[in-house]
Amino acid sequence: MTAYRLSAGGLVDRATSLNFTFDGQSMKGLAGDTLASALLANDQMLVGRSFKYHRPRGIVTAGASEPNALMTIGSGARTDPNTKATVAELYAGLEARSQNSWPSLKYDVGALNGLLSPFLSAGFYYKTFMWPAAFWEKVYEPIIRKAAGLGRAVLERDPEAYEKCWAHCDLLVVGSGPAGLMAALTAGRAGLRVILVDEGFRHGGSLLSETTPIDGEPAAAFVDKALSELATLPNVTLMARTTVFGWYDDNVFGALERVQKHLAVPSSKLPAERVWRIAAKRALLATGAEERPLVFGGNDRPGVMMAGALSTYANRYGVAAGKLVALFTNGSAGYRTAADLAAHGIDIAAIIDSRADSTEVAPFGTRVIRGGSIVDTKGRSRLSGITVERSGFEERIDCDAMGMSGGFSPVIHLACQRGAKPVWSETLKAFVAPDVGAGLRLAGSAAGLYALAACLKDGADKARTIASDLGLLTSAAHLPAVGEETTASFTALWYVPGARSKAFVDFQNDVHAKDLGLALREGFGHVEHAKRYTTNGMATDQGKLSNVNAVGILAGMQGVSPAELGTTTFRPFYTPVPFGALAGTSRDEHAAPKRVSPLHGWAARNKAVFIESGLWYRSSWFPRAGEKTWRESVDREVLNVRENVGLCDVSTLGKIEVFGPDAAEFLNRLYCNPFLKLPVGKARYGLMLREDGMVYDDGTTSRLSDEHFLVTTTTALAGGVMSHMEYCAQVLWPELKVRFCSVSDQWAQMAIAGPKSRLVVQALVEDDVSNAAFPFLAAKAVTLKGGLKGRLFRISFSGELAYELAVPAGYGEAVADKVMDVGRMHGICAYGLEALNVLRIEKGHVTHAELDGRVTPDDAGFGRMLSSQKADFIGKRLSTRFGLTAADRMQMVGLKPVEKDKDIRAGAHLLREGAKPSTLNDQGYVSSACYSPVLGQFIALGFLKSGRERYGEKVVVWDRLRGEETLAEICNPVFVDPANTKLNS
Amino acid sequence: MASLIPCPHCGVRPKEEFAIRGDASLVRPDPESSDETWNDYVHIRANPRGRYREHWQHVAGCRRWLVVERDTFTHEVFSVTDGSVRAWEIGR
Amino acid sequence: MPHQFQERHALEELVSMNAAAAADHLAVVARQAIVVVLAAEGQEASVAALLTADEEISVRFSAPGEWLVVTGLQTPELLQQSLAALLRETAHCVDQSHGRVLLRLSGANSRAILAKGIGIDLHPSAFVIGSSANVLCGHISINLALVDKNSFEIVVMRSFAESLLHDLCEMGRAFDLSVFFAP
Amino acid sequence: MRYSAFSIVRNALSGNVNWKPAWRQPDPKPFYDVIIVGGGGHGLATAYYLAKEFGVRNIAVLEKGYLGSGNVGRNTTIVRSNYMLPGNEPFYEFSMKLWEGLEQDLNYNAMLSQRGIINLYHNDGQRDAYIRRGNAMWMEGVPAELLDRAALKKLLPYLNFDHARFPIMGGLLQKRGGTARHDAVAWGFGRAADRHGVDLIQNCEVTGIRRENGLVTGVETSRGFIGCAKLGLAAAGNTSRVGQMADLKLPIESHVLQAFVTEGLKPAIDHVITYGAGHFYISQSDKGGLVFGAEIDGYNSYAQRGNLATVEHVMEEGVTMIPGLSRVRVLRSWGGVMDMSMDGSPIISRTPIDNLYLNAGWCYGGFKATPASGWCFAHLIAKNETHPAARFLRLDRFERGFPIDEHGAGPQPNLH
Repeated sequence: MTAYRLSAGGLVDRATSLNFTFDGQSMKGLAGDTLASALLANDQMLVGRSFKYHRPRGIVTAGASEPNALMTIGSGARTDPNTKATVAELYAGLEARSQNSWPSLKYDVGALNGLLSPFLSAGFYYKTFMWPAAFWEKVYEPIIRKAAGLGRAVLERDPEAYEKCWAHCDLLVVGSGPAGLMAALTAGRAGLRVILVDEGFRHGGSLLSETTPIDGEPAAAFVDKALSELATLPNVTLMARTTVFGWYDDNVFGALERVQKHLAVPSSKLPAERVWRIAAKRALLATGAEERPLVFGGNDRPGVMMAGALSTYANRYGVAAGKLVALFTNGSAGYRTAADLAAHGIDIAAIIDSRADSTEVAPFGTRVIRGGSIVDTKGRSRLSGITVERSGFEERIDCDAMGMSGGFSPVIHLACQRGAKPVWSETLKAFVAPDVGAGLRLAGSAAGLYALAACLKDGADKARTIASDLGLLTSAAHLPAVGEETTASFTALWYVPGARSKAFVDFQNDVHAKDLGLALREGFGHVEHAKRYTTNGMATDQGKLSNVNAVGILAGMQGVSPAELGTTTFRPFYTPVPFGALAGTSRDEHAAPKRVSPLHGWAARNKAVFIESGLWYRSSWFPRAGEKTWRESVDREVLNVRENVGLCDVSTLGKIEVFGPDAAEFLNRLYCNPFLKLPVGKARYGLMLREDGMVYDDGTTSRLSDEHFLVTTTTALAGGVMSHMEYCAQVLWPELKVRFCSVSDQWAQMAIAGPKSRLVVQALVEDDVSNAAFPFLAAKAVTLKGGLKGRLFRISFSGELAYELAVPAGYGEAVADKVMDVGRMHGICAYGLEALNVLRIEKGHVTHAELDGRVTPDDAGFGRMLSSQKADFIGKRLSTRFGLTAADRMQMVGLKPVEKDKDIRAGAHLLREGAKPSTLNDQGYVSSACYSPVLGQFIALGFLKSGRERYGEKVVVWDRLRGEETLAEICNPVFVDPANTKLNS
Repeated sequence: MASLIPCPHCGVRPKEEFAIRGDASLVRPDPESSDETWNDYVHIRANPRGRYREHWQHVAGCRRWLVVERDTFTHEVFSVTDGSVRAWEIGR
Repeated sequence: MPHQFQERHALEELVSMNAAAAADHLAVVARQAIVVVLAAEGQEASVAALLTADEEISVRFSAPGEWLVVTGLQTPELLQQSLAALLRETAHCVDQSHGRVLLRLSGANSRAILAKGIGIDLHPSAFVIGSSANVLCGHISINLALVDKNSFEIVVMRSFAESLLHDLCEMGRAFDLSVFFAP
Repeated sequence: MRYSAFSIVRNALSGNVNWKPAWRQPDPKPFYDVIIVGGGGHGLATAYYLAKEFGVRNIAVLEKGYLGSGNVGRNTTIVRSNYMLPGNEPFYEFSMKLWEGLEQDLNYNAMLSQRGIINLYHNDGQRDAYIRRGNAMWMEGVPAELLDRAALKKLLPYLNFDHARFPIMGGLLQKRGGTARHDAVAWGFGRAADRHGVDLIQNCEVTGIRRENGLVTGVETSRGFIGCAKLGLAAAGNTSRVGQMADLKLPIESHVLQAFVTEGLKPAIDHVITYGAGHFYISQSDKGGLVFGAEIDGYNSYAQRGNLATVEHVMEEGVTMIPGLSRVRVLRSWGGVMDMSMDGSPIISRTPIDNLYLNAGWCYGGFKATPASGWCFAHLIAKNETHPAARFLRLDRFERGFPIDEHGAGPQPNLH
């Protein structure tokens, strides 16, 4: 056993010793220890340096509110900075390092800041570092940034897995101390679906360090019995190592389960951590109460701890934080700790009670200084003594640790995360939760009850109320008998006068009482201003220890009640939650689902290079042996389509079937161009607007029968268009009898394009596909040779004679293989998105590069499509607005470099020749550009002010970002076959 | 509200199953209505703090457009009804 | 020259044909006929009645007046024809047999596995045998049905099947979930 | 009291007890030449410039809570002028220029840190859109750089270059972009305005706008009626509520946007980085916390809190962009109420009421606009004339058909 490990007692497993290291030094702890209890057992009180002044700091608490004992745990990519040693479960081989010190924890250069502290008062940085102006980023800021911060993040890929999970219950009980445990028992017995969570690695909460017997047995035994009973109830779920971090609308709670953080060798089958979303009909917060520090001179010396923490370390972990301990209290709790420690044989130097008139009974033989206060402390890496003042007399008392107890604050964090403001209770001298509705109640100490028996009863009572809310009648719970208790009480003391050295309010952010005074003096007296100006409560503990004291001090200085001042806002998260856990499995390649085309395998066999396109992976080009650049492949594919024939996968386009007697009328209102008279067996290009008159999406729509249409959308907006159509049908025009079904996944669709496409298609399908029988824009069901049913459309994005053939998705690859087979004699090639893009630019066809949501039909050259015959369609009215019809709007044009070998690239802007570049002179931009192998030069589509009137004019293509300027001629955007002879051939 | 929506067709569902479109109290004007009426419909929003009707589509469920009547400050949901039912009610 | 076309399942090559099923098992069920039935306006109740009376098919709820009809006993063509004959002008029937993939998840831990992606309450008292619903599983929309005590069927869009399979395997990792094509 | 290194030393040596309040706590006067509703960044900046640049003497800022209690103290502190459209870019560049001299002008260190902002792109289309944007910036004389993958790898080695669902191809860099300490901006403007005689009146909620003969005569407040000759609204997320008091019809919805901060870390991320395959953006504060956010929750809300589904989505984007964030713990999340306009761009404008002026519609982007918003709004109020940099930001641009739609998303606020 180590020097500070008590010889007996506690819930640690003395048979299982665990080796660990702290700052490289080997230490031993026991199973059941936290890192903090193990460090204390090893006489390691000094554990870190503070944020601003780099003062030596020790362990203060035994729980989640710890401000000082922040460690970096683990190594390599498994490094966790800023981990609270007080909640980190010890495991064999744990590596912990202290933070914010250099070269070492003991001798930290940053501590020089302490000497400068008068100059580093609250908000000092707002008042200086302004001269010379350029020095902030170069000199001051790097120094400040380097000195600030806490642990170091490695920013390496995390080797561990995380996941998320849903849970549903009638009652969520948060905290398994006396109130929570009784509530879970009561509700569980009544048959409610109960989830009992606890942030600790062992259920029981404060009962695990409780010395008052329950039913004549140690409290821990009561916990064990209760847990065994709960484990037998199928309707009760026990979750330990789980912190409820947030309360969200509709009684949904977020919780973090540390599944494997306590294991030296985690299983690869399980996540490191798991985020739960718990949908609870009712919830009960049994989160206990937080003991408050006292704000006195030198209260941040390592060894100055919360009194309750001293009890916990002794009672639960069998660790003496010191050998000679002083206590400073404003209430009964200090006496309780004294009794606990004395029972373990730890010497009590004195109890300093701020109340002159207290009648509390101290352990036999203990010195009590009533009406006394501590004004200073001594010691370097550990407390060596305190200076006590009473009635003008001072006395130095030796001690190597001390406990402070400044009263209690119920832990109401979760209850106040959704806008409800904490209410000041003059009786409890604390902020308590207001009534936040039936969904969430508080019980036990969280509700301001500090006696064990009262907490047990309250848990049972509240659970019964909840059960009856949910329609279940329960009989009165059997309440366990509790041994004799003293009544907990305290007299608020926000600031201990006479401080000889800094009296800290927020340990981690180094905010001391004088900083609050300064904030007030400078007009930052509002509790939120004071917080922001001094940073009080903004550290990783979010002010769990400091907020109420800060409010008390600020209120005192202004002569108002804390009720009047109010407190700062509680927000998620109760304790910090890792990014990775909240992200779960959605990361890296699985950040979003991937969609796979039914022709993916075919494309892969043809050596496609794939590219992400929204959620899809699409074939981009198909390199062949000997081709060194993508351009070579693309040029070949383009020329081959123009000269022979090519096959392109277009399965990703959205396909929506529209049924019903009003289908035609519906589409007629949906599109800006007319659809009522589209003949059966024909397709038509359609332009869909938003209600503001801008183009939304385009595609072809085919009439398969009188009351049956097939709408196609762009890949990008397939989902959006479907939703838009549903909106129109359900909300705007519920009187129309029309139904939709997305068939995007049912059909594999291939474009077969090029002058020889008819030969290929005819070799495949039974039906006559000649120009006479199957002219441009024909759209029909066909039968493939061998009997397979498909759909054939005579539509063309390339401008060539072209067909799109659709077959049931499962046959897609086989049919595509066959197309290649029969096409081989005609020189067929597979072509991808890049070639498709070149083909459509050559033909002046638009994509979302042109239709970017700011473009009217007229801008894109579709002005004539806007039907003036139709009484109404989406976008009709607002497309007549002045700004949308202005003469100087940018219109789509073609662009060709004047010097044939010059390049044009998308994103360049357009300037008049000789004009100075300026926003005012900006004439437009290039939306799409490519090398046209047909024309043997670069070509582009762009939008230019009054562009259609300016064919033949020269314009500067200005690409400052890439340092290029090219003179180009404005031309008609259709570069290839403007008469559509190929299309109609 | 922000966590769970009781879909009248599918039951209580998490927020991420829905897409939100905006004010459900707006009525698409007749084609002959004034420019001002049309501009108000497309661009002007009452944006109340308090009771509000909003269009949510149950995209990952029944794909129906729903009218969620709720409070924009407390996020309490008062009712969720099918959008077409509502559309008939307001006399489309 | 008639052509013979080989049908290819979306998860071929990703899932093996046979192996030993673990206690928790995901079966990829091929050769299913799946048709979306859209009732014409006013015909919702009568269509529902006709569908549920047919014992050869399983009917899954999608939306008011909209169902997924699933069967392993008929080909897509036959199902399509029989539904058309059954429902006539009261409904539109759209074949989705190629556009959807059917998976069956069984085992005592099936609920625990699904809870990692699905936000609805799957407790046997809340989602009873015969229940079905369109739900989100992770980021993917699926139709979920409880077909037996611990046995769920999932219908997913073909293009998402690979991603969903990956997700389900992740969700089942802690339970040693096995996956292969149903015989 | 002027702030300087000297004043810090002098005060430190006298125990820091002689510092004076940053601003007075005046009671409202019965009448002001100009009243600004909203004591956030924009309102305070407006008052400051009205007094300093436009010589208006009798000004009050009315704030229902405490100064800077709205979005100016809740945002992710990004400062940039990398817009694409001619309606926006000159305005934001004007703001950037004001930022660059702001601290000396205000005698307050707002910790402007021009560490560079990088917008990542993930595909060709996005790259082209960023090139279009970068060239638009250059047109306005604003330097921009296109970084390819190799350059980006060197600059930001921790990005997800190897396993990204949407591979990172490159980025658009504005070196002058960066961050500023948000509260300090509000306090700096407030203190400077106060020094120019502006009455900053806190805990003063406007409950009504009194009008006679079609003109505003003053405002009813929780502290009584206060008369004014001109009234300017800078109420951000509460614009619709205040506007309704004057029967203004507004193209605005209030939406909640969440923001987040992690535990403090030693310097790890030295730029502002935005994700192109989502909305995620991140930077590191001088205190060491990583400050980040992403999209709005999507529904109309006046509650300054968001939902868990959005939180999770934000984290997914973050970890996907920077895998090493996985083990970094997120400390706190909060929500701000955004005045989302119908085209995603702001409004600094006259209204149908001659002496009522509107400053609203800031969407995500209000913080970076603070100085120019104040200047242009002050210009408009003082001279009754639009400042050239804000000439497109008119309220009537919607009905007239001149939207400024950077995202091309149309009149649906939650898409911007």
